[in-house]
Amino acid sequence: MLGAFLSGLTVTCAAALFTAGCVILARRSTRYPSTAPQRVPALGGFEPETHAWSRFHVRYYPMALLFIAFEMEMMFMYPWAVVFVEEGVTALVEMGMFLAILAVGVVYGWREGAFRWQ
Amino acid sequence: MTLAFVVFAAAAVWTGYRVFRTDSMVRASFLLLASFLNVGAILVLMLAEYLGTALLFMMTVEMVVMALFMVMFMMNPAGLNPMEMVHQPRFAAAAGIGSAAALAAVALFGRFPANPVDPNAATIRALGSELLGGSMLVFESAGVTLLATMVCAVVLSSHRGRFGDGDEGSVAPPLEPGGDHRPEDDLVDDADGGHHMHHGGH
Amino acid sequence: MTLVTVLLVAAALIGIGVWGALSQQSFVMLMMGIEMMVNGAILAGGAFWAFTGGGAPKGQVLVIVAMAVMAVEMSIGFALVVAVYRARQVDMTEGVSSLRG
Amino acid sequence: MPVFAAAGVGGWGQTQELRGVPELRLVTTPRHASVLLVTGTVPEAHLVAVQRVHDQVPHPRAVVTWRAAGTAKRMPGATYVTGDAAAVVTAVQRAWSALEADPWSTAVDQLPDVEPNEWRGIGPFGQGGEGMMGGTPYGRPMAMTGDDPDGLALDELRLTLGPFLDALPAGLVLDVVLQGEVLREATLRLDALGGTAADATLPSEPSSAMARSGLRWLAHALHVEGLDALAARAAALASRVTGATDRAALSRHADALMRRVRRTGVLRNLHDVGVVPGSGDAAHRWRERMDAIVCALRDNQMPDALEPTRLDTARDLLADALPGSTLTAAISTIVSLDVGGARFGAGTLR
Amino acid sequence: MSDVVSLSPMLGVAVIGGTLAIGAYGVVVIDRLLYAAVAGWPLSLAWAAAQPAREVATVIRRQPVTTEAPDMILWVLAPAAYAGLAATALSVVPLGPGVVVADVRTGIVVFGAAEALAIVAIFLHGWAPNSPLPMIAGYRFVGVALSYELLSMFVLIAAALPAESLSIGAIVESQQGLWNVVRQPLGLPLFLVVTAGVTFTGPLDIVDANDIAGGGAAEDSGMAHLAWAAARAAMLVAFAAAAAAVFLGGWIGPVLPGAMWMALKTLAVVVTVLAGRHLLARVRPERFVRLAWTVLLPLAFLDLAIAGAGSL
Repeated sequence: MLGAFLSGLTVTCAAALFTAGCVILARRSTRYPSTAPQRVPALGGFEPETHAWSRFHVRYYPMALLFIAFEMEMMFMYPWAVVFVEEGVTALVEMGMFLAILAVGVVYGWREGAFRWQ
Repeated sequence: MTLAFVVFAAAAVWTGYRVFRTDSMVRASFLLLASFLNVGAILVLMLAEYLGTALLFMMTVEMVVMALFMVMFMMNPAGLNPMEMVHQPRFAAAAGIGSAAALAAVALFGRFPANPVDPNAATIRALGSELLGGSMLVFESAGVTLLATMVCAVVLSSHRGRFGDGDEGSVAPPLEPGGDHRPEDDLVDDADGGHHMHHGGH
Repeated sequence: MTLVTVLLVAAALIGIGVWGALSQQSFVMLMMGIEMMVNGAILAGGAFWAFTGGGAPKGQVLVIVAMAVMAVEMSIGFALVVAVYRARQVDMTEGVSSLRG
Repeated sequence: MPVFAAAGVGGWGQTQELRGVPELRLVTTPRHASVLLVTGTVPEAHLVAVQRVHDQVPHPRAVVTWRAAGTAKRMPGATYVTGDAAAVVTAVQRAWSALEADPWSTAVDQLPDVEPNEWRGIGPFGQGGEGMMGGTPYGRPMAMTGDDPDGLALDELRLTLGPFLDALPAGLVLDVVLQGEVLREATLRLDALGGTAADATLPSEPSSAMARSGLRWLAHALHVEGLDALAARAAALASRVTGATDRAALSRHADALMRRVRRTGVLRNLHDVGVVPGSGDAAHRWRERMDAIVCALRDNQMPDALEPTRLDTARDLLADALPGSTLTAAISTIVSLDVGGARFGAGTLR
Repeated sequence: MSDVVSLSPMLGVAVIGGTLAIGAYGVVVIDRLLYAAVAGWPLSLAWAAAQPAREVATVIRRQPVTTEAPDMILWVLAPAAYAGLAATALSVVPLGPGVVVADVRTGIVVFGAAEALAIVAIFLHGWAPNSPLPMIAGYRFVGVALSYELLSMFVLIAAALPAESLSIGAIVESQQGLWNVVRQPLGLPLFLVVTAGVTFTGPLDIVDANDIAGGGAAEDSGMAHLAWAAARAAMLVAFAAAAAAVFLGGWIGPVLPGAMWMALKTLAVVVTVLAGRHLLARVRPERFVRLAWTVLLPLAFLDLAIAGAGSL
C-alpha cells in the first residue's frame, strides 16, 4: 500500500521538478536581461501608481467562510460511501439527515445574500 | 520508510518555524499548508491513509481561505517592507519551548501499551461503520455544530442581510454607556477626522 | 518511526504553535498559531491510533473531530476578524483591548 | 505568428479584421507576441504608451506599422505597410523570418532603462521602504486604504487601463480606482478625440460601410467575451463586405453568424449588465446592433443602431454606469457601447 | 478486485510522462482543429498538427520577462505544482485493465486533494507577478473554484457508492454491467463543469480571460508561458481520463483492448470540453458562484440520492 503512495509521489515530484527545471533554466540562460521599461506591468500602455500587492478586497468572503464549514461534510461522507451498501437503508437515512442539516445552512446563506458579491 | 518519516518530520517542523519568520503573508499561509501536507504524509506512513489524504484536501482549502483573509487584513501583505509585528517575543519563545519540553517529557517517560495497527486491516471500512454505528452521535452532532458555524459565520461577516445593509443607522457604541468617546478615537490621532488608518507601524 | 519519535515531532509542532500564537500581534497570525497547535494534536492523535490504539475506529473519529474543530474555529475566527475590522478598522490585538468591559 | 496589435485611433477597425486571417494570431498581451503591429494614427498623448508596449514585447521582436500617421511614423526600425491585410501578412512574415535568421537584430528599447523611483539602498534592508507601509519598496509605493460601502476600508488600486489594452476599443484610456474587483471610480480620458481621421479602408457606399464597421465591432466584442473562433468568422465576413459584392449571400452568412452567436448564450450572460439610461442593458445593445448589421446588408439601409457612441457622451454615460460594477461588467459595458471616434466618411464627428 | 499491481516508480514516471505529453499535444491539435472548424477556415490536419511544433519553437527562444518585484519562487512554483498535480491526478486513474500507477485505496480522496491543490497553484500563478490584472484573475478564480469544488466531490462519492471503495480501479470494476453515465445521469455533466473549471477552458475561462488581457498569463512570456499552457493541457488530459474512468466505464469495452477504450473515451471527453470552449461564452464569475451554490449543488444532492437509491 505504501508502494502505491511512493510511486504517486515520485510521479508528482518528477513532473514538478521537470517543469521547474525547464523554467529556471530558461530564466537563467536567457541572453536578454529584463530592462526597467520591460518590467512594468502590462496594463495596455501606462504605469500603475502603486504595487499590485495590496489588501485586496475579496468580495466573496462570506461564501468562503460558509465553504469551510460545508467542506467538513466531505470528511464524513467518504467513509460513509465505503460502507453504504453494507449498512443499507440506515446509512441512507443518516446521511440524508446530515445533508439536510447542512442544506439548511446553505439555504440560510443564500437567503442572507452570502453568495452575492458583497 | 524511516528515511521518509525523517524527511517529512523535518520538513513539517522547518516549514512550521518559517511560517512565523517570513514577511509575505501569502508565503506564510502556504508554508503552513506545506507543514500540513507533511503531517498528512506522516499519517499515511502510519497506515492512517484516509486521515492523511483527507487532511491534505481539507487543509488545502482552509489555507487558501486563510491566505485570502491574511492578505485582506494584514498591513504590508506581501512583505515588501520587513514585517515586525511581534510583541513579547522572549516570553512567547519561553512558553513555546516550555510546552514543547513538557510534551516531549510525556512522550519520553510515559509508558504506553504497544498495540500497533495491523497493515492490511480495512481501516476506512471500520471508520465508516463506526461513524454509522458506535459514534453516530458524534457524526450528527458534528452536523448540527457545522450548521451553527455556518449561520454564525454568515451573521458575523456578511455586511448585507435580507433587510439591507447591516450598518444603516448604527454607529459603533461609545466606551462609557451614554458617553460619546469611542474607543478608536484614542487609537487614531488623526487631524482630518476621516477614517484615517494609523500607518507607519510602531 | 516509533511512537516516541512521532510524539516528539507533534510536541515540536505544538511548541511552534504556542510560540507563534503568543508572539504575533495580528489576529490572523494568532489563528495561524492555533492552527499549528491543532496540527500537532492531529499528528499526536494519529500516532496514538496507529501505535497504541491498534487501529480502533474511535481513534480516527477523534482525529476527524479535531479537524472539524479546526474548521469551525477558523470559520468563526475569520468572521469575528471581519466584524471587528468593519467596526474598528484595526486588526491588531492591542487595538481591540478596549473591548474589555 | 503571434502578433500584438496596438491600434491607434482610426486603425482599430482594420486590425479587428486581421482576426479572420489564419496566418496571424492576435494575442491579448504584448508578452505573448513576437511582432508588434501599430496601426492608424497614434495621438501625441499616447506616444509613451506605444513605446512602453513596444518595450514590453519580449526579445527577439520586430515592429510593423500599418497606415501609420502621427507619432507611429517615428517608430525606429519599423517596416511601413500601406496595403491591405495581405500586405500586412507578408510584412509580418518577412519581419519574422529576418528575426529568425538573426535574433540579435531585435528592436532596442525605446524608453530609458531607469527605475520608476530610486529605491536601492534606502530603508533598513535597502529595499526602499521605511517602517511597514512607507517609502517606495522596490520602486513603487504601496496602495493606501479607501472607504467602501461594504464597510471594510481596504486598499484601493488606482490604475490607468491603457490605450492598447486588448479589451478596450479604439485607443480608449480609462482611469480606474479599484477596491478589490469592484470599481469605485472610472473616468474616460478624452485625449484620443483629436485623431479622428476618416477610415480609408471602409467602402464608400454608406450602408455597406456601416455594416462592415458593425461586423468589426462584433469581431472584437466576441473576442472579449471569450469566443475567439466566432470572432474570426465575423472578421472574415467583415473583410468580404466591399461596395460591389452581392449582398444576398453576405446577408445570409451574416444571419447564420448572428444565429450561432445567439446560441452561445452570450446574450444571456450580458442580461442587465451595464444598464445605461436610454439604451437599456448590454444584451439589448448587442441584439439591436446584430439585427442592424443584417438589415444594413440585406436592404441597403442605414440603421442608426450602428452609429458608434461618441467619446464625450460615452464618458458621461460611463461616469455613472461603471462605479459599483465589477471589472468584467465594466469592460463588457464599454465594449457593448461601441465607443470610439468616427469610423466612416459621412461627417466626421467632432 | 483484480490483481492490480501499481507500477514501479520509474515505470510509472515513464507511463505518466508519456501519456501527459502525448495528451497535451493532442489537446492543442484538437483545439486548433475545432478553432478552424468554428471559424470557417479550411480544415487541414497537417496545419493543425504542425501548429504546436512551430509555436513551441518560437516560444522557447523568447525572452522570459520578469516584472518589477515578483515573488520569483512562487512564480516558478506555480506551473511546476500545476504540472505535478496533473501527474498526481492521472496516477490514481487506471489507464488499462490492471495498469495503474498508484493503486491507493483512497483514489478519489487523492484526486480531490490534487484538485484542491490546483486551486492553490492557479491562485499563486496570479499572485506571483505582482501585476494588477493577473492578481484580479487569481482572486476571481478562487471565488469560482470554491463554488464548483464541492460538485466534484459529491459526484465522485456518488460514483463510489456502488463500488463500495474509494479506489478508482474499484469504481471502474463496479461499472461492468452498467456504466455510471447511465446509472447516475447527472454525474458526467457536473464533472464536465468541474473539468472546465479546473483547466479554465470553455465557459469557465475566467483565469486567462480575454477581457483582462490574458488574465493570469498576462505577465508570462517565453518558457514560463509554455510551461503554464503545457501544464494546463496536461491537467485537461488527467481530468478527462478521470471522467472516462469514473463515468464512461474506463477500460471496459467489448472488442478493443482496455487501454484503447480508455484512450477513445478520454478523447471524447477532451473534444466535448474543448468544443465548449469555442461554442459557449464566458460566464460572469459572480453569477456562476450563485448558480453553483443554488442550482448545481442541489443537482449534486439529487445525483447522490439517485446513486444511493440505485446501489441499495
